[in-house]
Amino acid sequence: MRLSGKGLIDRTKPVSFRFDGNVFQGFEGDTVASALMANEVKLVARSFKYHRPRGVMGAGSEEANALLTVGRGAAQDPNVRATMQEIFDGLETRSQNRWPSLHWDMLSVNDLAAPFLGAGFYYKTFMWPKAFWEKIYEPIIRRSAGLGALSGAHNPDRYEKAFAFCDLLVIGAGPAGLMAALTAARAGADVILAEEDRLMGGRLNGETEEVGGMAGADWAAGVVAELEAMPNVRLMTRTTVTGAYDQGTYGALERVAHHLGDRGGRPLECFWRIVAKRAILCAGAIERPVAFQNNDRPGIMTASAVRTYLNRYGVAPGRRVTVFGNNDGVHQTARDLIAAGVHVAAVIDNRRDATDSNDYPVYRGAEVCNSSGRKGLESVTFRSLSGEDKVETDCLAVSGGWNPSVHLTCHMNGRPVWNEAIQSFVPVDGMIPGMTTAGACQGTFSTHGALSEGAAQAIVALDTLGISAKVTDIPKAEDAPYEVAPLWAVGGKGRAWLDFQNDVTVKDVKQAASENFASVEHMKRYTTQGMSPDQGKNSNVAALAVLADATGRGIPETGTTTFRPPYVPVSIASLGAGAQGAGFAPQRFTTSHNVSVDRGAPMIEAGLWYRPSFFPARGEKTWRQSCDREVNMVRNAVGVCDVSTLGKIDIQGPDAGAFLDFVYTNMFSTLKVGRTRYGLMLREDGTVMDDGTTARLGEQRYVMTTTTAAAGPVLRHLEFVHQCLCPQMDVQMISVTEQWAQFAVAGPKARDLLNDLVDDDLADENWPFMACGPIKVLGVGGRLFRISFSGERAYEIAVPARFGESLFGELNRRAEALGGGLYGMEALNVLRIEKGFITHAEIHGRVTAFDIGMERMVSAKKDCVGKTMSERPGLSGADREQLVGLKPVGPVKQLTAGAHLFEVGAAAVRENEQGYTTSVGYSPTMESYLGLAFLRNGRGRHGEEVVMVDHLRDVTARCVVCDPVFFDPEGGRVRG
Amino acid sequence: MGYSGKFSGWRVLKEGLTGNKGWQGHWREVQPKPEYDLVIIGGGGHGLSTAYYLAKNHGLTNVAVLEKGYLGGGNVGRNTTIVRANYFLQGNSEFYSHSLKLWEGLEEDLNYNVMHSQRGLINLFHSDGQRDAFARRGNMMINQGDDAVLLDREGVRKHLPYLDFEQTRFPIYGGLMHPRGGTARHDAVAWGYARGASDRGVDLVQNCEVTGIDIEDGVVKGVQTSRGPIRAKKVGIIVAGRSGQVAAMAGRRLPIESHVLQAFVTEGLKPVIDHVVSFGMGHFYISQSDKGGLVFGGDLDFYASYAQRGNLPMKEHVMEAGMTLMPMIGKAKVLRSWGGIMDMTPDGSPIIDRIDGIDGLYIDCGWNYGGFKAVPASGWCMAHLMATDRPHEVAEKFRLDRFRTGVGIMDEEGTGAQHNLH
Amino acid sequence: MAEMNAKSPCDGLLPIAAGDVHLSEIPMTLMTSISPFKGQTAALSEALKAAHGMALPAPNRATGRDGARVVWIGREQVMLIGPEPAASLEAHGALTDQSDAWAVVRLYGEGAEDVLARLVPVDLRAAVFKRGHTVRTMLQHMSVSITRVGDSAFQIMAFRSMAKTLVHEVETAMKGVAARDAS
Amino acid sequence: MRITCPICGERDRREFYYVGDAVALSRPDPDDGDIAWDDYVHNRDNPAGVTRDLWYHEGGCGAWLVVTRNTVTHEVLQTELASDAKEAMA
Repeated sequence: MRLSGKGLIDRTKPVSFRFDGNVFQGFEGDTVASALMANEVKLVARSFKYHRPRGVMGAGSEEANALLTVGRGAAQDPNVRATMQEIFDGLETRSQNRWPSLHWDMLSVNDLAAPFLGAGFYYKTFMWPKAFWEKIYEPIIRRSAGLGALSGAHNPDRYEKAFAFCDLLVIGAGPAGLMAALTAARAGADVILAEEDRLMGGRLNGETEEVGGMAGADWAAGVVAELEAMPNVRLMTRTTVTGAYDQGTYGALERVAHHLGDRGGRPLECFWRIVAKRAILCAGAIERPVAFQNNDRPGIMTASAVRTYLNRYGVAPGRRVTVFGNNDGVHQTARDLIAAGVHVAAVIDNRRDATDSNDYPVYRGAEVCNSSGRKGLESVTFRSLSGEDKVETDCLAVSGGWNPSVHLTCHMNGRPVWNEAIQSFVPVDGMIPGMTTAGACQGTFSTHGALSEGAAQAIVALDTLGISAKVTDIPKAEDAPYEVAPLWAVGGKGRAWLDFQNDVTVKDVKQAASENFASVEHMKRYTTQGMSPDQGKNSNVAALAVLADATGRGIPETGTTTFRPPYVPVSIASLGAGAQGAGFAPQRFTTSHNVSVDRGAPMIEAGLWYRPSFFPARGEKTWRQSCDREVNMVRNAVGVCDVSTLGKIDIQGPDAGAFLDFVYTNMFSTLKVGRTRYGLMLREDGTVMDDGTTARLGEQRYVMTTTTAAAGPVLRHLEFVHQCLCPQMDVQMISVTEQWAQFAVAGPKARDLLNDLVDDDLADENWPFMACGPIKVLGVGGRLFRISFSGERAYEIAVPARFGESLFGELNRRAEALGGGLYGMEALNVLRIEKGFITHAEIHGRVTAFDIGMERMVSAKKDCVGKTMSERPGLSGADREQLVGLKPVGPVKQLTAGAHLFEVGAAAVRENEQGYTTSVGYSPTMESYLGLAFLRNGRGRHGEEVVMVDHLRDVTARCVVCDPVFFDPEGGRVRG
Repeated sequence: MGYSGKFSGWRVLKEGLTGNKGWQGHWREVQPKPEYDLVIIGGGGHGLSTAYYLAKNHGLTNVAVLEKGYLGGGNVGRNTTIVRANYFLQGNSEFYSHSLKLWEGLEEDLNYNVMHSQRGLINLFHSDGQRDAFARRGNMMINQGDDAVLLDREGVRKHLPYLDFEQTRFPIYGGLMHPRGGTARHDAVAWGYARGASDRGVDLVQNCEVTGIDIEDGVVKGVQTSRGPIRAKKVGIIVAGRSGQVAAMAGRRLPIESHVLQAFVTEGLKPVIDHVVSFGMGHFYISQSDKGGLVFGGDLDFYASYAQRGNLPMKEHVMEAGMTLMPMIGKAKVLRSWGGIMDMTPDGSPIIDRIDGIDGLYIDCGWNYGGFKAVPASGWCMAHLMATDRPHEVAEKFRLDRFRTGVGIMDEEGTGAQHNLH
Repeated sequence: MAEMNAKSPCDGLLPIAAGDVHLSEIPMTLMTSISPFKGQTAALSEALKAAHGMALPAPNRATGRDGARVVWIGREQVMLIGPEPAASLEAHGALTDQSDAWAVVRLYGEGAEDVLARLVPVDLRAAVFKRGHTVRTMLQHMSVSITRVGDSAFQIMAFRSMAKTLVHEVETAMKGVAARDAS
Repeated sequence: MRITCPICGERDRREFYYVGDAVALSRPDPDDGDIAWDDYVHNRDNPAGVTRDLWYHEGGCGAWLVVTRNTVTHEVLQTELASDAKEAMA
């Protein structure tokens, strides 16, 4: 019921929205919860397990009952707190976890079966018959569990992440937070004030009390106005600080556009990484319910929530309201109700010495012990010295006292301590380095106390930063002492709820204790207490008290309650913002990319790069046809391939040669200027890390080539070796991968293609195999390397990247004129397999130089990284799987990579496994499938027949073991 | 049967009708005795299953499990609950295969519903090279007698239509499906083994921290604890992330570095992910619990840590992987994140062995972040080793000295001797 | 006779604008990385000053102006941008031509800081990151060099092959900031 | 987590690559024997408390750092250039 003339809503701006298909009216400034309440909608949700009818319980992000689904279609957003969702025209909301409807929910039969569904019942049943678990029991459990639903469609909304930095982060803008921010801001500090709510002011917006002689809300608005005008202050509303991390890093979720019908391109949410030199937690406190039989009915809510709806939203949660509790908050609530013209049916105060009143009946030393009303509260029963009595009421405001919001202080494993006076846990200093606490979140419940602590903590925090802040005078405010009598669970039969969302009752906790789940962690895990969407914010302390009672221990001895990030649930989309689609990792394009795409080449990922798979020619229907043609082209004419993605590292300095001798197994200090050498690099554990050619361009200058995959790791490794192992060496290195566009020109006609393209005569006496040097390419300064990954006469020609596309086109034109053309990764792979050249398919991190037959490349003349460990007994010898070639014997469907090898006639089982294939391809040159494989004692078994078995692709092939170099073993062709 | 009586649907009905007053503790509360035949240090999944199989398979019941905190409070209670047998190296293959077989009979064996759910696991691959590597793995799984199916892109689409097959950064080429892979209710595994061991006479001692290991002339005599000295003929160290510290009590350094691995769970959602799915281009694996929460994880935070909590960069990386692979989970909200202490070895494979030079001292550690699915076989094989002084045949390659000799190194990732890369 | 045509890294991608923030490509010029040999730092600085009028900048600093800068780009590494490096430098350090290795863009306009705050884990606000300051850091998942070249103008360098991703990331952030400022 | 690079200043952990214990600086001689090498490459003190480990400022200046750090609290006590630490050892 809406009350006239009250609240911080804009009555000039009516807003209409939908809930479960019905249109409702509210005002700008309303949440879905307040607007539904104004329309006297009590039933808004169903509980998780028993599907009990539930109504709004609180007024903040800790809401345990009123979870809704917002929006439709792909964008539908499940489990949104009705208490946090601001209404706007066109907003669409629905209730969840009910079927067929909120009012008639079939699964509410669970409520009748409650005796059989107590704590941990599922650990004790559903075991017979065995086959039924996956087929019957689990599917039923899964379907009935869960709350809201995802749409199942790709996320259509924009999310964002950002970084922010400040001297002081103030978390929460209640009285303590506002005072802290104001004090720090006036001192000139760089301040961020983050507030979860739409409005700053915290409880002041929900109470009638005065601050500094004016309405609390007005005082707050005044402070906010002053802060807004300061350049050194950043105000962040609708922003929840969700986690505290190391060295002053905080995570914060900003709900940027959830309250907007038209977002105008704004992200829906922004996840902030805030780095703060100091932080003050002013998160306030959460009022706790009291456990009694049927304490979960729609209409039963916290007393502070009732005041908030009255004072902030101008809504009466009921027409005959009863108030129940153990502290003076109940009387404040009654007074506010009376002042708002709402009938107060009774005030039930468990304190014998509670103050009486002439305005409403007060029952002292009494406790509510039951309630009635299936879909909305109709009456409550209470018990006092004079026995049981019943009162008709449609709303019960409950206060079991307050729990400081210590959550963030627990994020680094710190444990809050029990405070007898407030019957709750409070943080201790230093739980989060650099963060202090002020106000209600550390047990100071008076407004005056919060204001002065906020100011004081700001001064202390700034002082540690060398900023002196003046003591600002504290405005006059309520300073009443907080007195509370323990009141956790009212005795009696029936179920009394602790964790409303997960349907955990007092009985469940007691039963857990009786089954030896007596430690807090065991109880939580066995009953799921505290694991629901509110993460125990409303229930952990009470549950702990019940457990303490059940185990005959005091609360402090029983344990403490701790919390893990995030403080409120955070969408995966916000934490993962930017990654949807291609944003997960950078895309790297070669200079020839567009030309390759224009030629119809399918581009495939090679690490972060894209490389052409093959270049389909007219009439070719399969990749194999293109691949075979490209291979033949290279073997018989000339082919061109972009090899720019290989890593290139410029290494210079007087000790460059010595440095390379140490990182490579073989010698490079002896390499002549103008020559290139193949190098093998080991990890310190003795296995092969990478291979490639390194060219000596000058006395003190080399350029190293790495594989595409290892470019980054190899540079990191070189820097490690230099900085950590031999910093005395005078050598410098830097990547030049991006500087050069480099193309392989391979085939018998390679020299013909290049001859009049470059300014030098490429006669073999000037440019023998493995020669390298500077050269001019159509007038542009470049480099030429006579190296080959195909076994043919081949050159790699490099020019500054700006000319890459131009040169690639030119090379292609000239190649085609010579009966050749472009070739892609598929052909490159076949060409190298024919020659037995290895890639990371072979050097996959488990092989040694011995395994690939290169142990002779490990120079005996010097030490090098990995040499000693490579000499371990287990890393060489006949038991090792060694690189071999495989040729099929007789007609076979194909060879496949990832198949296993067995002796002829042996069963294809693990015990008989002899090795596996790593690379295969059809060789048009040899007119046969060829395979590279690792085979136990393989080099000793050339000529032997083995069987290749690929269960997955259903291929079995008899193969003969041979040397991995299938084509031109003498290597004549490469020399021309 | 035992102290807490047999569990069954009938019992649940009967107790329900009588106010659930008949339930007993799932295990006996005990005071530690001054002496035992065997002492297990560590009341986590592996320690409890070791105790259970010592009693069940070897009739050794004069056994104590000493737990510093509460039973099952370590990694068994803080993981992503995945159960699989999809290894490809000799040594790992037979061991995890054995473990999966034990899982398949675990509920009946323990009379405890650990909710082992063989919903199928799909490892996605994103290049031809990855496909071939997974093919090698799948073929080994079949060689070992387990199950594997190689799915192409369309095959994956049939099972996981919600993946982003169009815009994702690393296109989905296909997946290796392991139909018998799945999940289990992690806490229940610890509790079920605890109940089974306790019923057979094993003493489970909580809040009992081991502070020293008594060794005389190279022979174990017992342990010092926060609850006094306890004599024992044999002592087993089964403390996962704490292995280095406990081994140090015996003067040993281990090939282990302890790292933090984070995991995440979202608010409860109606069924949307029916398998266990893992991404091939960055660590990300996800399943949906029976309660409806999406349970997922990623890679280590990569720095040595005992804090059981992580930092934002890895959280973000994991969520980013999720968003590029299956953007439909964007509006699922992370409810809780936590961290476990992973005992990382130089080759990513575990250790079940005697400690050389100290008679009666054994160690079971180095589970990296594959420990949960190994719980049954690890206990089975550790119990065998402690009872018979011979390694069990499916665990004989898990030797401590393999790093020094280089014999039998099992580096499934191929990343070499850098502890945090496995 | 065929000829070689030069193509800049951001060819066809820039300029773009959103709200009052602009992103444009800085025309390609000579870029030479310079790393001092052992014990040659001082001598190199002298030679650099003599030849190009700019001493070796300290870490996280850049000297010079448009057309002739020396930007610190890493441990024992600076980038000479603009001039042809004098031969006199070679005696004191390793010189490497990087003219084609980097995509170099200029982000400017009110709100440029807000755009970078969505991409870069370093505080680049004017109060702490002044004209002449430079950082090696990451822009989303890319390694970059960022230098403040004006009151609200930054030079951003990323690897040439990642130019498209660089532009995409910055443009996305620019749009997000523009949308908010519109409110 | 934030680490102070001696060259770049305090930076977010995401800019750094971690490799492991700073024992990596103490590479044995080839003939120090298999025990020494096993200790160097594999075995670790792995303390729950203060440790020295190696980080690479890959997303920044490219320096390798020795970071003195508490593995329980994540407190960073000291950072130095690995090259300085190594040369100091010589």
